[in-house]
Amino acid sequence: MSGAQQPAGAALEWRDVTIGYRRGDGGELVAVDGVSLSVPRGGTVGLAGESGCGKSTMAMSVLRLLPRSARITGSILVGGEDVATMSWGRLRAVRWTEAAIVFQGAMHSLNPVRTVRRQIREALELHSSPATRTPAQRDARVAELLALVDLPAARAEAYPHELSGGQKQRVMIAMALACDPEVIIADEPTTALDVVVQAQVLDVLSGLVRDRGLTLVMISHDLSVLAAVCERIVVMRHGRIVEEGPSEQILGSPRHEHTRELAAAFPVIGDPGSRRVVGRAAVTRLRARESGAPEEDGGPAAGVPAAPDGAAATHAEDTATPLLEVRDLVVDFRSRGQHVRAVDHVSLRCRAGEIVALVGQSGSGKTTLARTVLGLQRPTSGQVLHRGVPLPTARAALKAYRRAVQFVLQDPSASLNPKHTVYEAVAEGLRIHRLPGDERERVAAALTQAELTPPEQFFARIPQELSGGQRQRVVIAGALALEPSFLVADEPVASLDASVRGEILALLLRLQRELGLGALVITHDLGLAWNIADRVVVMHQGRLVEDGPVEQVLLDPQHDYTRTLLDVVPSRLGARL
Amino acid sequence: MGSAPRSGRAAVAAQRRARAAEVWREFAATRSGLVGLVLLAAVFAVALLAPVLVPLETLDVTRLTAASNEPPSAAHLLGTDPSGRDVLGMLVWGARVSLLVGFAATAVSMVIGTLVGMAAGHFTGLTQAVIMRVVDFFLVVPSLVLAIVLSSVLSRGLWTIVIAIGVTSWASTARVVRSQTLSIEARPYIERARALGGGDGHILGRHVLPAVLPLVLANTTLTVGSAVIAESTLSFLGLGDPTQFSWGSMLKSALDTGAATAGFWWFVLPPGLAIVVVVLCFTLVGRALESVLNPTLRGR
Amino acid sequence: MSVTETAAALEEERPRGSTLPRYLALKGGGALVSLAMVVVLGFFSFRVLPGDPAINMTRGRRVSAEEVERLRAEMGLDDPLPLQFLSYLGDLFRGDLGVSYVYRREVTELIAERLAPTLLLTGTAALISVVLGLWLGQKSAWRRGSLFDKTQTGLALVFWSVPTFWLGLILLLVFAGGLGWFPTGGMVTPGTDPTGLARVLDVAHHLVLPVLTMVAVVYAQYLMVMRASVLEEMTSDYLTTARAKGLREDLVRTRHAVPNALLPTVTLIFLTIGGLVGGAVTVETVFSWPGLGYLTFQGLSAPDLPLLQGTFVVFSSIVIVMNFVAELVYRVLDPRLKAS
Amino acid sequence: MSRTPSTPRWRRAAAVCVAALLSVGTLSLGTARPSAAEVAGENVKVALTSDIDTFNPFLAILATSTGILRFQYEPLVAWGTDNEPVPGLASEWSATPDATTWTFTIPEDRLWSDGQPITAEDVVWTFEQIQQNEALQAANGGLVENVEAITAPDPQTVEIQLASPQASNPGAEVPVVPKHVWQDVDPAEYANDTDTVGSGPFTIASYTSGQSVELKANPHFWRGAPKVPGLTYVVYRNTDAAVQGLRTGEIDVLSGLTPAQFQSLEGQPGITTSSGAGRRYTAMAINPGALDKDGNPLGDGHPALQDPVLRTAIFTAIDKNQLLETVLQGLGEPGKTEMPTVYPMYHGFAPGTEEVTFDPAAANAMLDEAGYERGPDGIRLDEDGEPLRFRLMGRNSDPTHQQMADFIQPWLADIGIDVEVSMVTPNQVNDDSTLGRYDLYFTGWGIGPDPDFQLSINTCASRPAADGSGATSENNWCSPEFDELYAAQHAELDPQRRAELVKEAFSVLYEASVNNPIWYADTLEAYRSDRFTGFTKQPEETGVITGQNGYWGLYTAEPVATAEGGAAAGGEPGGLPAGAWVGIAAAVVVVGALAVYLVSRRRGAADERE
Repeated sequence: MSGAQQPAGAALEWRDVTIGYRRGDGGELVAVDGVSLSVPRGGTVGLAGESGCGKSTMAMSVLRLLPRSARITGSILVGGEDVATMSWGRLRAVRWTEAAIVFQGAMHSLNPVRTVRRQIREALELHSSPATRTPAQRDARVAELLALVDLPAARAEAYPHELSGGQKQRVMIAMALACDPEVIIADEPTTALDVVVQAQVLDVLSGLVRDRGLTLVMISHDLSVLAAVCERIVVMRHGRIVEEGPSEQILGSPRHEHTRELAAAFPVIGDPGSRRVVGRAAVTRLRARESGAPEEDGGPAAGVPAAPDGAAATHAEDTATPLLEVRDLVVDFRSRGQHVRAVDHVSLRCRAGEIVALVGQSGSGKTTLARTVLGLQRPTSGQVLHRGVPLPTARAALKAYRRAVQFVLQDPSASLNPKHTVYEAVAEGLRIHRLPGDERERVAAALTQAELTPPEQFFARIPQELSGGQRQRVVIAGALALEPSFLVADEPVASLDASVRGEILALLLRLQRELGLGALVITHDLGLAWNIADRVVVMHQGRLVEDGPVEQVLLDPQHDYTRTLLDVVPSRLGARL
Repeated sequence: MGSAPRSGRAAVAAQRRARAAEVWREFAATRSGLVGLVLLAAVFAVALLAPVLVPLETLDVTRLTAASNEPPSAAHLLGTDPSGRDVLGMLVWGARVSLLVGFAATAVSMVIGTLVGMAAGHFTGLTQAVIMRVVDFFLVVPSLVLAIVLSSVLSRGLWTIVIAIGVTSWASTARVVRSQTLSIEARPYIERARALGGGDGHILGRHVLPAVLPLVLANTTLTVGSAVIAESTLSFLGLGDPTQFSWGSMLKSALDTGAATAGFWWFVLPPGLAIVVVVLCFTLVGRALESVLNPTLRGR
Repeated sequence: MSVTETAAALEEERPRGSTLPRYLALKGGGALVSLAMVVVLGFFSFRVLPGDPAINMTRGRRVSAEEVERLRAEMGLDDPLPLQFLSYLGDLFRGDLGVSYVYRREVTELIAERLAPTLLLTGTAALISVVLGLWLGQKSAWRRGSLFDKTQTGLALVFWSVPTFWLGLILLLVFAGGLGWFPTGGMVTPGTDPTGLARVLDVAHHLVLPVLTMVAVVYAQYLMVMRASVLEEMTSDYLTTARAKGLREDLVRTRHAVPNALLPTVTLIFLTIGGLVGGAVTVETVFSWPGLGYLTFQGLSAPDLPLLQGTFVVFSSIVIVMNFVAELVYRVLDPRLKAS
Repeated sequence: MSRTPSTPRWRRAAAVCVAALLSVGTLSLGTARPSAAEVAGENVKVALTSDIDTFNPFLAILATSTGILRFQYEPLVAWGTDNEPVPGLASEWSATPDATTWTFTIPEDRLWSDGQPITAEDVVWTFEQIQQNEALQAANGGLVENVEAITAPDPQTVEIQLASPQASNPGAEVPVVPKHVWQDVDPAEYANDTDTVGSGPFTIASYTSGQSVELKANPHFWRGAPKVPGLTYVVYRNTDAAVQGLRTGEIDVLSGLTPAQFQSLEGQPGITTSSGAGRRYTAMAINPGALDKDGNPLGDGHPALQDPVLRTAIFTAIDKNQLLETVLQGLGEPGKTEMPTVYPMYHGFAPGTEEVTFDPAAANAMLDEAGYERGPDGIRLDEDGEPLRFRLMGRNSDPTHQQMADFIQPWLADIGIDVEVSMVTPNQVNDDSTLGRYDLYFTGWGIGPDPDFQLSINTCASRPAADGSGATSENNWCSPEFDELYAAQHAELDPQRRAELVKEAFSVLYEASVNNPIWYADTLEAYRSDRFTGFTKQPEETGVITGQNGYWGLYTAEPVATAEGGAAAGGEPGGLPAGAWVGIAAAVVVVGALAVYLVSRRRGAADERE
């Protein structure tokens, strides 16, 4: 941070930059609005914000990689030189040697039909230095780069599809380092990755920054991820910077309301203040903390009042037969002639009115388990019981069961037919089950329960006219219209922006409280479990490895795997590094 | 979305109208598509009004006054054919038959293609394997050769041509519909519909078919064009129905009577150009529709 | 297949990687099933015909009733249908496609004579139209909205809308008749028997107009498919990566966008072979090119059913085999399909 | 956007293609068509626009093949330029007065093209092969049917014993093959298309299926070797292309022109057109109630058509002259009996025959009188109250059929008869007409110089079996009166008397109103008179050059010695068409430009990158 104070020494600087995109109708969409930001040499800065806040546009503007429709004013300086005035030749020379980008979604950022070696070597050939004159030297450099990101040299011969997601992201990092750039810009480098893999990639990245004194600009919607790697965090909203400061301060005592919303989405596990406190309540709590007011006094100011440990307590242990029970369930898949056991002798009970969080990495079999519970997937062996009765196998007989147990999917934009209006989407279940009574009233009631009021205003809307949170509410309303006794929610907030996430979780909690609606919530996010669940079930490679009340499992994990999961929660990463 | 519609169904209807208006607006913004549509509308109007515009009696060879192969003149804007009939009048009547064959064949093709394509995308296992083999077969077999076989096997006539073209051209539609069906069925809202308790019929009828239809519509316009060409090709090969005026049979008769070498361009060019223009219009409209209805194809 | 249909089909999923034997078995099996269907269709569609093949065989010739009877027995026409089918299969395996009604010769022999000219014509046309179509397609996509793009897609669509035979006829009238640049028909100048280079040049001279006709009508689909495919790839993230690395724009296109865009195009190219081969029927007829298509047309006039059945089976088999080859080529081209 | 041109790889590929195309294109200018100077040694190139089945003379039945074989094999007796019998292999011949034994003399100067003498042995062998081997009867079996025995008393004499008296010369038409070549091969399988041995002016040197046939002059031809080195038949699938070929000089002789093509070639420099009286009649036939050979009804003809009055009324309603003028542009003769005008001896009606002439009013009157009342829709009803609604069948391979139908439909509507037209394949016409599955159909036969065969197919004995097999009948019609006349002419040796009997027989057929010839179409031909001359027509004044009952047309062809026409031979393409077609090319460009304009769409630029 030594040179941080002199602007001249800044590795990267945006000076009053405004970037707009021409729209088809002649108007302009302003993505970045008068931003000034300076990143000192060796500095690590995190750029946070929700989707559409302009953070990726900022990243792309550094190497003039924006589409032609983009109009830039202000100046962007890389190593003190304005990229806007560079000639094409100069710009090409600057690209990758002065600044390199680790792109979002390595899956698509690597050319699928070229080997890793050729892709890395291409950068070396374009910007050849004395050390990489000959092909042999270049190959040696490729091996060296792969070693830097903990990949064996032999992986150079691999095609992207032969690599796992984490490996690909590491290849991207190796490629970014190829020409020893001053600045590395990492645009959501871990977004699509599994939590454990995310931790590995962040490890590699922060290790490199530390060892090689790189200047890093990292972009993420996840404050805790940024905090794990960066010294400072800049929070953006609607193209403007709303807050800037050291990571601990941004995460711990945010000043701006928006930062609070972001921060509230990533609770600290073990912090009793965030236990079953979500949405507005959580934001209020953070505001209170920042202003020094007592935390308990979050109050029912706005949104959902917390119901600390209420639900768990009212539902006494094993009062009757569990609402849902899974007995020794096995699900096998056949793919390319190979058998894969997705669910491996799992037994699970969910009581009425109880929220159970099913936690695990991607590929742990948790989604398959959910689908089997819903009768969408036929088990290889074992049983699913509803109120003690085994699930029928015949489709017609399943219909009644499906009414009782409803499904909320991960991506609300995809789980609504884009052509159906809100009314049709909610009424779909009613029509399938031919429920008696006035359809319109039922639809209105369900929408009201899902807090879409007044319901009439939403009837004619189609999903693309709704925000992400509203869409998820429509999905929930569609489920509620059938008056189910239980919900299975698969990553219900994973694809939502942080500020919306809390509201949906709050809705689930309210439904539990007011309707006694239990839920099996599937998630990779332990923080979410801490937020809302009564009980946590940890799944690993198709098996349940731990099962118990939230506090017990998360604060005193018994199984190694649970501990690993807890270790890689981003909010703890920073502490670990 | 100004005022709250009175009922759910009204809301739905209003939404449909709004969406149709939206599609129309986007379509109208595509210049090529619009020009194609206008031209097609003109051709349709002419075809429909043929009995009024050109009374059939004026094409009765026994009541003609014009000589054979007269060059264009004020009385006969496009001259006369070897029997002395007005070429323009024949062209007008030809539009009827050519478009009829085009649309009828396309209807056959679309119905088969849509049903087979949806079935191939929806069902799994053996059913799908069998359907896909059939689709692959029809996709791969040279359709003109198959159409030749069919039309030489079946008795001559307009409907034979329709069937021959329809039966040989559905496979690509089926393929497109299948791929769309697969992509629709992979979407979570299908999973949601299943979780809500919907069966095959519900999913195919409420979700897949409406999603597939726009594509089928766009495809239809493209296939009509191909069918018009196919009709002329079959006519050229002597598999057409010479008792009907179609652009194909006009060309065939022009070639048979040697109009091309004799320099009677007014009998050789107009039917061919009519085919080119109409097919081009269908293609332009189809492409425009496709890019409007299927945003993933936009810009193609 | 229409231009945009093919473009839409680009989205079709590809099979994931599998081992070579399994892949071969899968694709080969599929091709065999298609071949079997051709064979069955070839048999039954020509059996439902009205009319007695024995009468057809002897049409216009002087034969006694006994001769017809004998012929009928020889052709197995009095046998039950399944038995007829079996003997048809047996004959097919021996390469016996029956005897032409008109030419009184083995259909196999007739087809064998005409196969090479057709392969020469369609092969040349396919090669040129693919190269031309792909090249113009990627260029159009890259310069989307430019005058070049508009001109090229516009021209391609116009040609695509022209009936092949009509275009062929006009080209013939203009370039062979009117301007006299090219011969009016055939494959070699009759009455001459050039050898070596002279022969090659003579055939090439005759080849120009038929090939031009075929290319004009079919290149559009390759152009449109390639254009669509490149446009699809143009928004790909790896192109941004390539640009960020400092690659020149034309290298971004040729090294990254085009190879990727080519992959889905390859399958479609081979799928269109059927159409191309079908086009041979009309082009060969217009230009009197002594190929299979011309033979088909000759078979049509009577119609000569064994001949038609034979050309149908051979045409279809060629296309099916080409498609099988395409699948193998695709596998070689796309690393994602190789055994993992 | 980068201005850098495309990469070398793409460019190279394109360049190669363009270069290939260009080189071929420029090459075309280099390989000039043969100039007049070389013509002396050149074959006459004849366009071949229809199919060849085989060159085996025992099997060949398609007109093109038999036409070419006429150059190769002389029969014993040939047809002269006026379709009279002239010496072929035989220099003279005679028949016994009862017309049962015919004797032919083969002079010693007759040689095969390989120099071997032609002897009576060859003739006997050929005839016996046909008689003994059923497979060899396909083409000429009928010609030897009446031959009881054929002997060669000495190498120069052939004697033919007939089973029954026969006026037509039994030595005509049968191609005689060289025994020394054919005895070593299986005659039923022999392709006979490479370096063949023959007796006529030309022999087949080679045949490339679908491309060309080469004939070379026979130096040993007894009338003297031809003045051209040979003939080259060039396959054209498309007559328009063939016409272009004639214009550019790629071919020298072209037959089978359409009236429009013919007229467009008239007066072209270097080209002479010839409209020769055809050997073919074209007629409309009416199903008179077809019967099989046992007299049982055959097929599904409309019963009302069994009434001769109705049939006559139908023919009365058809204006042959109008059809001839419009469809054939007047290039033909209106039809009378089945014998066309080229055979003046047999052409025309017998005295007293009542000719049906176009008169719709009379036709209506006939029908009114016969009691065919008009129904409410104007269509007359037969005695069962069924409307007179007939099918009219034609060949889809012959464009004139549809053109005629376009006229006949309204004409018959005028007399209250409804017609439904269908154009089907030639084979189906054959099948349906043989089996009596028609009401009206277009028919037509090419007629040889001897009328015997054409009469024979109208005899009662010629009717087919119930399944359509057996003999060929023209109309499934049967009349004892006709059969008697047929028998009488068959044995009548006096040509004049025979001609009268023949005319009488055809007139009987005509008056039965089952088959009414509409026209005898001219054969329209054109040739490059700047390169070849001396084509002898058959008949000499009004006849045809190709498709003769002989070899005169091309046999007598000789090159134009002087170079006068040479320059023009390069193919003056002819004013109007060339200009027109180049204009068309321009029009295409205009359409293209229009489309380009249309395709220019909105610029979707949101994601366009630098």
